[in-house]
Amino acid sequence: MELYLYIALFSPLVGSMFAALYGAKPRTKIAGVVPSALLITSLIASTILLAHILSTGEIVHVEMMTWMATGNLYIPFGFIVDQVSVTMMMVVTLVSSVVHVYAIGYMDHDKGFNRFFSWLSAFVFSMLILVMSDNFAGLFIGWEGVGLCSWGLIGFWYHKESATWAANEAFIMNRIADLGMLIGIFLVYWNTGTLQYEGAFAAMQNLDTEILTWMGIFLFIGAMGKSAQFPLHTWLADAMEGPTPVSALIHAATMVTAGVYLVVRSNELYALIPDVGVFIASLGAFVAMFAASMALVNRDIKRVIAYSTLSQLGYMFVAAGLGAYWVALFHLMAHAFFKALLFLGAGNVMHAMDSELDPFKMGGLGKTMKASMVMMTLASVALAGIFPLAGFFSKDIIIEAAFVEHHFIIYTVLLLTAGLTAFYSFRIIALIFHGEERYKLFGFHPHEAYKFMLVAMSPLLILAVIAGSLKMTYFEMVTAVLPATEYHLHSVTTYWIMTIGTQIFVILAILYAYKKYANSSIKVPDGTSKMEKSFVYKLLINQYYIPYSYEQYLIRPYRELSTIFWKQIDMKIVDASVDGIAGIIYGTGEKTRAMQSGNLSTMLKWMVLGLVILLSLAVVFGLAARHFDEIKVILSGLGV
Amino acid sequence: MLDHILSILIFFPALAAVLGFMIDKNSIRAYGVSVAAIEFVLSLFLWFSFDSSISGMQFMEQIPLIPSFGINYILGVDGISLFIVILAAFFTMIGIASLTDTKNVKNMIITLLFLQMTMAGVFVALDAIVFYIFWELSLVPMLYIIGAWGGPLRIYASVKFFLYTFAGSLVMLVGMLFMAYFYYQATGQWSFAILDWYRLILPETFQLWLFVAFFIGFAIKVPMFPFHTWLPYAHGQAPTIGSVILAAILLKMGTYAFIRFSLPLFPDASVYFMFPIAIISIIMIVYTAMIAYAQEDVKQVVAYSSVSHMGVIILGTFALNVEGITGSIFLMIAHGVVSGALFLLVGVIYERRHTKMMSEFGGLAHVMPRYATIFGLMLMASVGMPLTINFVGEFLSLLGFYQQSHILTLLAGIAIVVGAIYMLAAYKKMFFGELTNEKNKNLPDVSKRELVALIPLSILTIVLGIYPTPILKPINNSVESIVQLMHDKSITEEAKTRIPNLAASKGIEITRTSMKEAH
Amino acid sequence: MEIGLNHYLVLSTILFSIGLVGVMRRKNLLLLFFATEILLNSVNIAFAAISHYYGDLTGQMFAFFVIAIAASEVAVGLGLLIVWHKRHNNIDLDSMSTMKG
Amino acid sequence: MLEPINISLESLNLMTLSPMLIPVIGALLIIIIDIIKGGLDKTLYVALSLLFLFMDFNALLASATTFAEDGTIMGVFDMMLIDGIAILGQLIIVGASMLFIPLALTHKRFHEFSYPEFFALFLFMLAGFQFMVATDSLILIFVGLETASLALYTLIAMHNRDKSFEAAVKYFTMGALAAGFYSFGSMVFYALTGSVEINQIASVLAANGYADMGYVLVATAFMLGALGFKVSLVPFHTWAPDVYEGASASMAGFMSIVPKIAVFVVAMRIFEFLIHSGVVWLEIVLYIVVVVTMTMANIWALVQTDVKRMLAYSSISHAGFVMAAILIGTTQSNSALFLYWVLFSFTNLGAFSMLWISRQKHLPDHQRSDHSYDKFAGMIKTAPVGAVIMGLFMLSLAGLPPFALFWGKLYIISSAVTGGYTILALIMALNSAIAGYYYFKLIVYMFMKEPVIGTDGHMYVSNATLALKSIIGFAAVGTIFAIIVLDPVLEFITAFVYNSGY
Repeated sequence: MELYLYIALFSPLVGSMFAALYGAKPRTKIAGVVPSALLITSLIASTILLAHILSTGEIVHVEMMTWMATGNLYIPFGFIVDQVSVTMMMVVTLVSSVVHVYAIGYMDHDKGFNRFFSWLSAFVFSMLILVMSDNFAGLFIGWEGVGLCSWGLIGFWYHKESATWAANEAFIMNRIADLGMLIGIFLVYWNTGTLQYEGAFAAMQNLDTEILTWMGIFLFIGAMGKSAQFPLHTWLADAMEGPTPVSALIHAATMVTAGVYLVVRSNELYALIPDVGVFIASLGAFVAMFAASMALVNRDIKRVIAYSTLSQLGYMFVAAGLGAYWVALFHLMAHAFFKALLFLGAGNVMHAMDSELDPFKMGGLGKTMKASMVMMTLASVALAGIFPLAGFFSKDIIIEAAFVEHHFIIYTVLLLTAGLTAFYSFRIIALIFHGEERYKLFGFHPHEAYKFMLVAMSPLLILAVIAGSLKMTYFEMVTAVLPATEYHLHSVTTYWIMTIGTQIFVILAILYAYKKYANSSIKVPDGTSKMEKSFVYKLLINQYYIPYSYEQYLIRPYRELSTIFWKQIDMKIVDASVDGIAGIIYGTGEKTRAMQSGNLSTMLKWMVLGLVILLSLAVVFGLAARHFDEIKVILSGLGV
Repeated sequence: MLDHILSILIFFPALAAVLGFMIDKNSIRAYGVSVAAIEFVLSLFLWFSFDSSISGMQFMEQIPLIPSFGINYILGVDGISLFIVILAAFFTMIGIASLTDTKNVKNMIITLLFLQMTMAGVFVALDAIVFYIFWELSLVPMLYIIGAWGGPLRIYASVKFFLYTFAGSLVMLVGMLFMAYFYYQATGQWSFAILDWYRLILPETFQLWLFVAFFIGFAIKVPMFPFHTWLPYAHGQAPTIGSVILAAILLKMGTYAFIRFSLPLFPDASVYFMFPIAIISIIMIVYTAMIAYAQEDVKQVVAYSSVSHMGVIILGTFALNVEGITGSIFLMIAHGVVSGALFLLVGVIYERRHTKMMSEFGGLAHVMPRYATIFGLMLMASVGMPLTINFVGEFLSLLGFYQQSHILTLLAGIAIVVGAIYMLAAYKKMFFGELTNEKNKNLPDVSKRELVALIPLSILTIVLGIYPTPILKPINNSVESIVQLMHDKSITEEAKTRIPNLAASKGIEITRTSMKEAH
Repeated sequence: MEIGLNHYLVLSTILFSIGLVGVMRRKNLLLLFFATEILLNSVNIAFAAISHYYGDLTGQMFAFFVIAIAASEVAVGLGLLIVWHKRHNNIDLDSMSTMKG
Repeated sequence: MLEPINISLESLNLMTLSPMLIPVIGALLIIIIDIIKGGLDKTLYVALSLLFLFMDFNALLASATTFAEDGTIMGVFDMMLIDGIAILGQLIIVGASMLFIPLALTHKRFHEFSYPEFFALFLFMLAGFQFMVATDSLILIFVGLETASLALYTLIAMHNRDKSFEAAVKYFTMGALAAGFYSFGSMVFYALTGSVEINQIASVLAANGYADMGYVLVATAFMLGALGFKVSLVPFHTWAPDVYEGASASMAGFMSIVPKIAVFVVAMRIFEFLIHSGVVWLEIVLYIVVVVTMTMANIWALVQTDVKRMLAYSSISHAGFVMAAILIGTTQSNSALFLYWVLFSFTNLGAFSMLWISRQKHLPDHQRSDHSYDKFAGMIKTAPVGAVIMGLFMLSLAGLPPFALFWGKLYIISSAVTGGYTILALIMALNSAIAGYYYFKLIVYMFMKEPVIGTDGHMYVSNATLALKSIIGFAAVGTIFAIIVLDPVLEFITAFVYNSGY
């Protein structure tokens, strides 16, 4: 099995390097095909591993080589494939294979084609490191690696100011979180003496709660960064500057879920500190609502989907926080499928509309792009959590879980959010595919994407539809390592009432969305309508003024302070004082050199003066010596 | 051969430099490269014949200079110094190899060879006075390099660099004389041999004073805030090769000296001053990083960034535990490689455009993709991306200091954020965006000669980031012995608790090589 | 009244001080040399007196040597003075201040 | 009826005179030769003087061996005192002179060397200095001092330029004043103790327990004034820069070494016993004087525009540096003094000789003074070897290891540390840092500036001959490789200083 593990892990790396060879050369198909092929190999290998685990249930654990070893610290490159990581591997390899193939078509005309695939495969490799590593340090490698790749991919079109800005923003915000994570790792090391998961978690069992709490908090700060939880969420929406496949792979399916994975992975830690868990859950619930609200009004397809991702991550954190780790992981998986699908669909649309993102300028695309419409609609249905698609099984359990755990506020929030989700997803569906064909006004000539792109998307489609049915098998498998918490309501009736209630609520939301946006009266908003003037709309469209305030109250002061430090303090105080000392010495020379007037009698006067000084000193001292006793008396009188 | 390999390492370049005077101007470059290459091979040979299981000094040599005054020519190398020596040889080699057409290149190469001698000498000297000799001598070639090949402000910069360091080290000299005097009082005979001094246990008050005296000398060299202002001038004015050597090796003399002198000689004082120094290094890290962010000249960005990294090194050193010190030593090497490479890269663009102003650039990634890639790699290394050489050092340094203070480490950890900020900003200004400036429209990408220097550095950056063990292991052994020595020597309670006792925990017996065993 | 040692010493001190003042005040090289002569001779008086007081000859010996040296000084000094006068037609101290700083 | 005085010739121990007599004989011989046949070439006289100096040196070595065997020798009615420091002093004096004399063999013709009197006077001067150090009788010190000084004034004047006359007059006049100080000082000592022999003065004062301290201090003050003038301590230093500038470079180099060591020996004799018998005043005053001398001289040297004048101030500061050794007054410090001076003589003589060989008869108009800094601009391009050697001397003067003077500084500062003068040690160290600036100023000019238009390398060696070059080479080698011979020298010096009780 080790062999398959290595194949799964390293074939993306090989692919990335292969594409890198063509980095500076004009684009060639091969630079895209080979990495995709290698990724599919990796997918197959992962599948074999999955099968192995499903059948035997035994964990594959290898230690490749030592990385760092000094003092008591020992960090190997160790990889573990257990029920949790294999799930992630499946998700990652599957989605990224799809995205790779898709991207061959999508990036067809981009001159950075080769570079793109190099980065993309590199990302997959880092992501696999992240999920497969058997210690926190290895996790951190992947953690930073995916950050790096996302930097490279968000800023892929580096000639665009907005893209590079978004890339740096994403990187730096993640860095802030990573600091927290680093501290968490230090805490783990100095308290448990190791960074290996097994050893560390074993040792945690008998540590006192305060330390554990700190560990939990700091590690979670790291998770907040990657999973773009409030207040570190702004980068995710801006990250949509990257090519759409990137958004699909990194900013929907895989990287952003790393935070959830971290919490799930360290469930044994969080199990010991339920208070932190509750905090995580509440934050998750808040983000779910918060993000959904911003998605309601946004006029950029990708941003809307991004916000929905954000809110779904909120759901996952709720689950993880409440200790329903397997649920969180399950939703992570399901979400990966339908959200990636959604993004790729959006990609098709953009392709068709020459990268136009405003749904109000589209409409009625359903006629020309049937396949895309079907896919996106199904994905949205899944996202909305309608029976029997994936979302229903993964999302509704979370809501139930909140109910069962008696966190009713969270429950309510999640319920409302489910409604909002349904609304905004179908808002864009309606705006894009139904109603008047507004794009004609703007002279677009939409066309369906290449066949093979659609084919490539199909696995996701299938999974988005059927993933729910895998729930029980999945439960069986994953609870081997995760706490098996069943969420069954006490009475069957309440269960049915709740479920059906939720369904109806959601469906109503969908219908409302259609009624509002699918009709022919929709115009391209010009800022005149009453709604757009309303405070709430302004608040939402400006994302609660959070990016603005960051710019205003963090970035600008930092820039100004730096300049002050340089121009004022470093130059005018620190350096000036050094030169000042030198200046004083030199100046003394300039002033006193006049003493050497060159006039003989002055010189003689100096000599005599010197003698006189010496003599007077002598006299004073002589007298002092002679009248030593009297002086002592006087001094003592003076109290010296 | 092996008995005198260190002397050969020191004096071979000097001899070669003297002979260099009679080499013809056109063939001097080949001469310089071959000499440096031989030197590098020698240093590698040193590494291969180095027994990394021994924690003490190896290849020791001793020749009496002024026995009546306890000054002897004692050399030796251990895990701590070994790799810096190799690094010095390496950088001299690629420095000369990548030397672009400078005016009277002959003097330059001869100067560089002399510099190589002093650098080798500083790191293998085991007698305080011999150490001091090379320490001071190293200033002269650098003074000449900056002053003769530098920019418009070169004379101001070079003299400032020289006098500042010179003044500092004179204070250090007084400290050394005191140390020798105390040794004389204790044993009745003069000795400047560091290994003898190691055996000397001083009362705390003496330690404090001497620590300060040494500190002034080292801190100016490092340079530590607020003694750092000579560095931007020196880097700003120096020619590329000067900056490379200065950043890669000369700055390391200070940090190395901290580990060689301050810690083992004054364990209690080190503990006493741990927190003040930690705070200074945090100021270095954050404050200079912010200054770097404000710069308009890319070379200044790199210059200030190395002050910032030096902060991390100092922090790791004063973690006073194996993890931290090992990390800081590794970071010395890492920072040597990375900052050296960055200065080379800045030199590349300066060669083409004769300006270092970032406002002049922008969108360079369009015309110079290879250059952009290598620069990006080094940038990521410099911000401490895992699997690059820098990360190992920074991680271990911070990890080490975390044992001493949580909150200070948290503050110091800001390094990874602010570092990313200025580096990415600089990279964005230089390489991203549309290609606006006409002058940049058809810049040639990196040439063969430049790649000769850059490729090995890039490989080093990655390989040592993935597999640092061959370097970490020898360092670790020597550091363990030093830490144990500090623990045994320390007299105050706090020091005993702060400095881990390895003998208890891991049963490490320190093997202290003494003069006698040397022959 | 009886003239004692102290009177001589006081006299010599006074003369010495006069000499010092002369050295400082004189602008004419020749007179300056006179002042230095006064200095030396004031010391001679003291030496003679003291050696009489102690009744040993060392002091007088010293005095003789001082006289001899004073003489040779005058020789050298006047030599220099003459050369200077030949070149500049003056023996004014203020004229000789080309070197300064 | 007078008693016939009978004194056995052995008791006079006339051999003690031999080192001083040799140069006197030499001088007389030179004069006689000139009387017999005038207008002979200077080379003859140079050779002759060198010959006599060699003999002198051998005689010194002989007396050194005798001292090493059976300690201090008194002679000639106990006037002469041949002890360790006397021998060391003379060795330095004669050795330095041997390096100095060949500097007369210049390429250009100079006025002074055409007179045989020059060499005669030179030898007389040496004899004077030797007498000065080889006695502890205030009288003989006075005689020796004045003999030497008068000769020196004349030698300076013989350079025969306006500036040199001015220098001579200034030096002479102030010298006369100093002589006055000296005689008055010794008069007071005589009045206090009835003796003019230093060791007797010491014992008498010790016997009555420094009853009237006031007068001792007065005497000491005068002595300090007189000797301070000779070794140019602030504020008695004012002659030094002008005289150095006025005199020929070679003479300046000579003056910066020989007269000072002679006076240092005397100062050691007079002040050590005072300090050790607890005259705190002297300690304080010396401390102040030393610090002021070091620091102020350095500061003034910073602002000089002429290299020679800068070197003048720098040697003032060096003198202050060495005076500190007398203040500290341990065996280590006293031997450090001699060690320092040996190394200093090499370096400084070399530096001045470099100026000497670059001496032009007529100044080009862009050049303000004989040896202004800008004269040396870009020397590395026009005369690389010269530049390197000059730079070498500057490094050594700045106290950069491993060049000669570093070891001197090291040992003196170490003695300060050992003697418990911590602050003094620090001040000395920092002063070396300040001094670094002006030495490196010259290096900056030589190595980093562009040469002035129309200057070619020849200017820097216009005055050079083989002799001068070899002297400089000798100095350079001595400066670089001092470390090799350091250990025996140090042991030799320490032994001699220790055995003569300092």
